[in-house]
Amino acid sequence: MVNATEFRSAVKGWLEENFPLALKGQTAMLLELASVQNNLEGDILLWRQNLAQAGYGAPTWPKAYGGAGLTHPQAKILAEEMKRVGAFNLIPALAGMGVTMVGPTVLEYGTDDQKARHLPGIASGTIRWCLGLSEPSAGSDLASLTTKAVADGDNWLLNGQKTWTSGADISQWCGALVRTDSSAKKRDGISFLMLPMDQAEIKTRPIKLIAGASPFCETFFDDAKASKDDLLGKPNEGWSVIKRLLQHERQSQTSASRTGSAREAFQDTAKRYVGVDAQGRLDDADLRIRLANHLMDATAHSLTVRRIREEARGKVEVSAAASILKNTATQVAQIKSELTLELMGYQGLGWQGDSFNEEELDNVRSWLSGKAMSIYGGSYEVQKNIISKNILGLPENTQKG
Amino acid sequence: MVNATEFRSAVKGWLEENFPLALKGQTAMLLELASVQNNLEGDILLWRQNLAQAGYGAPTWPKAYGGAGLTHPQAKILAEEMKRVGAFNLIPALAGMGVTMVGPTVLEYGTDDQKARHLPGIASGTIRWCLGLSEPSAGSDLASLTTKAVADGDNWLLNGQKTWTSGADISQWCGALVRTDSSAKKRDGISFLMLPMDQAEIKTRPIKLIAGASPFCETFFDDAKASKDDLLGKPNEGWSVIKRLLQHERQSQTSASRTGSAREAFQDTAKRYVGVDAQGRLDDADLRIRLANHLMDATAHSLTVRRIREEARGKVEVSAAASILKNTATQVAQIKSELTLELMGYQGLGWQGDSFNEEELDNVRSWLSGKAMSIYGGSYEVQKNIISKNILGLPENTQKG
Amino acid sequence: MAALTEEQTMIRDQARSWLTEQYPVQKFREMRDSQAEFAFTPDTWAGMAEMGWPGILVPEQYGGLGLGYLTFGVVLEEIGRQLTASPLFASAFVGASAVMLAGNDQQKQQWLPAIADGSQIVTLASDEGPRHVPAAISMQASRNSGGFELNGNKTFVLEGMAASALVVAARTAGDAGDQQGISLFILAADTDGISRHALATMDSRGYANISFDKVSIPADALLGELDQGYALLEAILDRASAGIAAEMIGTAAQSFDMTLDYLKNREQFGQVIGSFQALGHRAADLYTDKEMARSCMEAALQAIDDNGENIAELCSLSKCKTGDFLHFMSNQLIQIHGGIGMTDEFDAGLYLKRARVLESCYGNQAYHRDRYARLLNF
Amino acid sequence: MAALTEEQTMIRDQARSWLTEQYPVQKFREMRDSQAEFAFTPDTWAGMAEMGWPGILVPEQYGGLGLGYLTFGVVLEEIGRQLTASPLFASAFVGASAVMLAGNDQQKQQWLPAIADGSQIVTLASDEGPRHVPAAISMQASRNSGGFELNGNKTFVLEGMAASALVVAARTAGDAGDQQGISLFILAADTDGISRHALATMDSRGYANISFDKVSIPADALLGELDQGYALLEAILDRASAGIAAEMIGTAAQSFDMTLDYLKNREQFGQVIGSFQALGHRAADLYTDKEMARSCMEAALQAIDDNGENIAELCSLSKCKTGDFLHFMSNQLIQIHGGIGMTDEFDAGLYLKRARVLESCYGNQAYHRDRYARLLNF
Repeated sequence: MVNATEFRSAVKGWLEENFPLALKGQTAMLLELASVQNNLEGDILLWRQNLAQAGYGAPTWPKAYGGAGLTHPQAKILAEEMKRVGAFNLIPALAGMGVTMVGPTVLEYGTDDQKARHLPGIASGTIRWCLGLSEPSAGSDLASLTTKAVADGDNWLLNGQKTWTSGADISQWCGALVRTDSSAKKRDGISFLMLPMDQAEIKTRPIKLIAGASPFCETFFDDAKASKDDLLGKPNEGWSVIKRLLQHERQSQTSASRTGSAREAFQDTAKRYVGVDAQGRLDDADLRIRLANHLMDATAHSLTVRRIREEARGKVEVSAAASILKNTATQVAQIKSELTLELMGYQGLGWQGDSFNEEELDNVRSWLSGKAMSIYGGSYEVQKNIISKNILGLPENTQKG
Repeated sequence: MVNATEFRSAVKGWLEENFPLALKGQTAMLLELASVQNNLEGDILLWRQNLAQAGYGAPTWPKAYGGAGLTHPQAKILAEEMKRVGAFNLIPALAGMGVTMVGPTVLEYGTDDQKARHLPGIASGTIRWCLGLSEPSAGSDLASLTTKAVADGDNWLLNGQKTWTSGADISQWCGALVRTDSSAKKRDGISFLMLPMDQAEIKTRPIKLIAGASPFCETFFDDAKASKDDLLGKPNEGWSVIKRLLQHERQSQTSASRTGSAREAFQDTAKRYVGVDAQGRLDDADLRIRLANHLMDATAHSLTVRRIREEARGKVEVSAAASILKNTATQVAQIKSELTLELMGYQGLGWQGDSFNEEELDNVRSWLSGKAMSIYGGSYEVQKNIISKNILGLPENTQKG
Repeated sequence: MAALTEEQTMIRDQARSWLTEQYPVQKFREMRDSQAEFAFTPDTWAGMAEMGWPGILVPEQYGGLGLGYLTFGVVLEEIGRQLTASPLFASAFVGASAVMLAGNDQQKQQWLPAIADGSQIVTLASDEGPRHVPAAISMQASRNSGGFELNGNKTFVLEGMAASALVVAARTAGDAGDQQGISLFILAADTDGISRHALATMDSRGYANISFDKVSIPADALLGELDQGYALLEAILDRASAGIAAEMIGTAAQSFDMTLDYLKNREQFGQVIGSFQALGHRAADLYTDKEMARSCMEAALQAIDDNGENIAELCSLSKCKTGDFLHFMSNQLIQIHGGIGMTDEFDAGLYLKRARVLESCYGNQAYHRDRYARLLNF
Repeated sequence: MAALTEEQTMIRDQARSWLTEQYPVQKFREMRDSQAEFAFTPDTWAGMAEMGWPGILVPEQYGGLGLGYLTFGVVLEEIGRQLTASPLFASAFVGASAVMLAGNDQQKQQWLPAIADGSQIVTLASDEGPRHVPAAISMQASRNSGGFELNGNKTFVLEGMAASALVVAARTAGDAGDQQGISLFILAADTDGISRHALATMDSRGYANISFDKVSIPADALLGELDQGYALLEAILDRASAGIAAEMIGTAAQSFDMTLDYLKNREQFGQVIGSFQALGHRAADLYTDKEMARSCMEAALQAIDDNGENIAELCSLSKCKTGDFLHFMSNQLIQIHGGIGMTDEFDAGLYLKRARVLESCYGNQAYHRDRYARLLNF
């Protein structure tokens, strides 16, 4: 294995050769595009292909499956160097739930055949994945799902409805949690199936949210087919697969910083809108204190992320601390949106039109959509149950899960 | 019935004749004294006797039992006039738990004989009552009590231990909750017995608290006797008696104002300690906001007490709203102590000695003893259970009670 | 609810049944989706006028009912529950208050009957920037031959597009920041030189930014004394705060009811979610805050009716506590409903968006906390 | 806990076992009840000196161990857990920091070895009123023939009675409120004209008010540059804040552990109380705050060791977040324990009383929130 300095220098060289300069600093645009569109063109297509070829779309995955086989410290160097030159790895966004959730779980639970068939498409950003987990009547109580799959020759036949399937309308594959044994107890008898979305037996319907259009869909299975080879893990033991998958989700949500965040320090935005007094203090002493509290909370969260990483001595593993970090990240982000709304005053209350600038309208949307952070991926309350039970060892309370 | 104006004028006349002027404005002293001492002398004794003779110790009780048979509006006028001339009804403090809790419950559940034997002593302030409810291992879970009473001729024989019996060491009578049928379910098989404290079979031991000496005792019953005539309500149905009694307690704790509170407005105390800036604002913008919030909460609480009374159209009855008022009263009082501690700075941290003035040392004691407000009389959490279940009609959760 | 008089109870019941039957929140949604011109439908306003609501404050001698602020609060609360869109509050509450407080008899004769029958929509134009700071008014009202000339801008004027007349606070002396030198004027909204720009706000209510370019108005457009308008403006804003707090209580109470209902009916993990103690306690917190906020709201309106000494204090208290409760409640409305609360087809989002706008109007919680402290002299 | 070095882990383990075995909180209670002269027992201090703790910060060239601030934090945390009474923090952390930051080589030679072996107890005397406002210093240090004459009062001086030497901040120019014109001095605590008055505080720790009446000190008592002491004082106070935060984390963590233990073992209504969701969630909140506060505390100490650029920011962050957590935790310690927590024979009260004093030292949460905002320039 090459040492860090050598590796960094190799990455620099690779970026010089492979990153199209026209994309420099276009992080927000690339993220937006890759999140909603499959067909890329020109420099963006080239950049995806170059990333895929080097295995840098999912750099820590084995080379055999489309990754680059990097260690975590190396992957960190790669990310740092990309950021330094204004580049951005768009493959995770192109792969939907593929890189962050499905891939790591397939790596752990999948057969060699499954790994070979599914991982390269994810790592190259050519196959987008969605996840069919929640159902309309289940919510946080995932285990009460009713979508069924019955064996039918070489296939499973799926029937039922999923909701909150992010990107279902543009995904090529889906990971679905289904009931394969109705006679078993709630958490038994569940399996995790992978199936292609391009079949007439699957219909999707986009969900409009309070913030407007959304990536979410309702997804209907009407004798949809999944190959028997595409059951991940053991039959009827999908619950353990999904628990792991959700841990990966939580892990990916522990960062309070949002991509595309303003370069301006938050307190400077506040000063711009609110003004300052003769001593240079924000001209709203009440808001100033809450802003200070918020900035302290944000720093405390970041320091805790760093500390927990250091304590794990580089082992980036799915840790029990993810639940506290998910909740603090959520609070920090939600309060930031609320404070932004407040400091903008009437300008923060717009929906559309040229009386409000982009920053103002964006904040309204992200304030609203950010309310989901404490609901999805294990609600705020569910995380507290996990902390209380799994970290603190308090006895099971009435709210199971 | 006389009209309000006539009644007010009669009260004025009575006070002129019966209230010893030497006691004028001595509310705090009288309260302190009456709470800890049974043998009164001089003007204080005279004042107690005059109150008792007029039935003004427990003015709304029937005349036959030592009260004055006043309506609640009349009782309010009496209180107002007393306050106006700097007088203070010390009988409730002399009677311990008698006027506020035992008396109203005896009036409701007692036999004529029990009323005749017990109420006059309470109403005249000559018999102090304590309550033996909590037990060391029970806490908020009152129903798990283990103190037993078994029938023995004309008596019940009590054995067991009570704790938090306020004033047990100076009381003449005790109302005790005891198990009279061990085979019944937890809340069945409990009875409420009244018994004299002056018997060798009862021992008391004072409890020292974090704020120092306290009125509380541990109380030990070792074949203590209660007359069979002194079982209040029905045998084995003491749970309904105690529920009512605790409602009376809650009711008596819904007022946020504390006796003997400073005449100075709280914000003036703050200004005196902290100072003000050029605009006259408190010289600690952070504390100023929290002080404003506190004063608003205190006002909101008072307005709510008033509104709920008005909605009840004068019927001062034990209402379900008592639980919310108990909790808001507690919060207001506890936060006031915390803010006082904070605004006093280092001067607020004293325990004794002449480096700290009386106001400062008093605040430390009341800050500490005030922590009990959210524990006793149904804890903060228990009140929330009651609100959620009894007021909002949410289903029983795991925490029964 | 306060111990209402028989009349108030009747008005409340009538308002509740009319609004829930004729103008439930679904109608507000339809209005939003149809993008109605003035952000309300004419029939709603006509129906309210028919019931006499625009005249609730206006004294009988000026063609109104003279029923007072607390009674109007009862109606506003029911409106807040259904988010019913109309210019009622802007004109018949705020506009009427302005004329009643500041107008001379001739002005009252001119405006109050027209407010009371709904034929005029009079709204207040006070703030000039993104935040509520009454003393910061810098709009100029300079003397000219016939009276005054107005130049400047007003922001976030409630029902600014629908208004037929404006009560404008402008500077006749002094500088921005001075309390002295502010005067009030009342003028037709279509006076030459006024241009209005509709705002598409997240709560789909009617607001406008309004600019004044050499707007000539006669001398008798002056409302109250010259240069002495600040105290009047504060008094008008006190009433506006107290009134909008009543609407806020309605919006929050409806959110509470929806949430409580959901807690009682939604099942997860095999039991209704209201049986989870953490949610039961949160509901208890919400209920407690609701009762506290209601007491403040009613006390402020009552104090105005009684012409009490501490109106300003109670109005700031009311706006602040109601705002705090609505903020907490609207967030919990979404949180407790979970995923369904995030969807546009469910109503929670409508209430959440309205909540933040209501919090901002006439001074947010921070503004009123500070003002409360100033009023209490610390 | 941060990723400790092997040495730090060893020191922590040693501290923990020595303190829990030799000086558990029960010893603090005995000290309190016996009203020990200096609010600590000499054997505790002797034992600490034997282990070298007073020399943890002091560089090896001055007879210390030179192990740095984070390492000292590890020890302070264990001390905070048991409330162990000693002058260690006042002298070997704050006093040593003052001499290390401000002293010339001769002063370091004179004081550091004596601090490191425990023979001198050097404490900081800065505040002059009931609140922590460093710039408000008004104590006069006027020039006289031999050096300076000190006149004025210092309040709430930690270990002020036990101290053998004082680091005093006094004014050599300017007026109270000015940052310019403050100078630092170091002098023997028994210098003529000094009178000390012990304070009986609720946390039973040793504090004193000290008055200076024509106290003559030589010119070489000046620590650092004349009139330029404010920046030094702030740097010393930053370190004091960071250090006391470590002690606070210990006090709060012990409170947390006691509470968690109680939640797991105390039964009510037929089940352990920790199974009630409301309490389980509260424990989760406390745990979360604990982890956040710990991260801030360690980052501040680490930044001092690294001589980082944002020491002041991190020290204010640390003191504030640790203070907030300790406040919440100490109240919940009592609340969750219920009646037993109210009794003096249980330890909760000792932790609660200590908590409020620690919150007040070197600036409370409000002070550091304001300072944090100032440092971030808003």
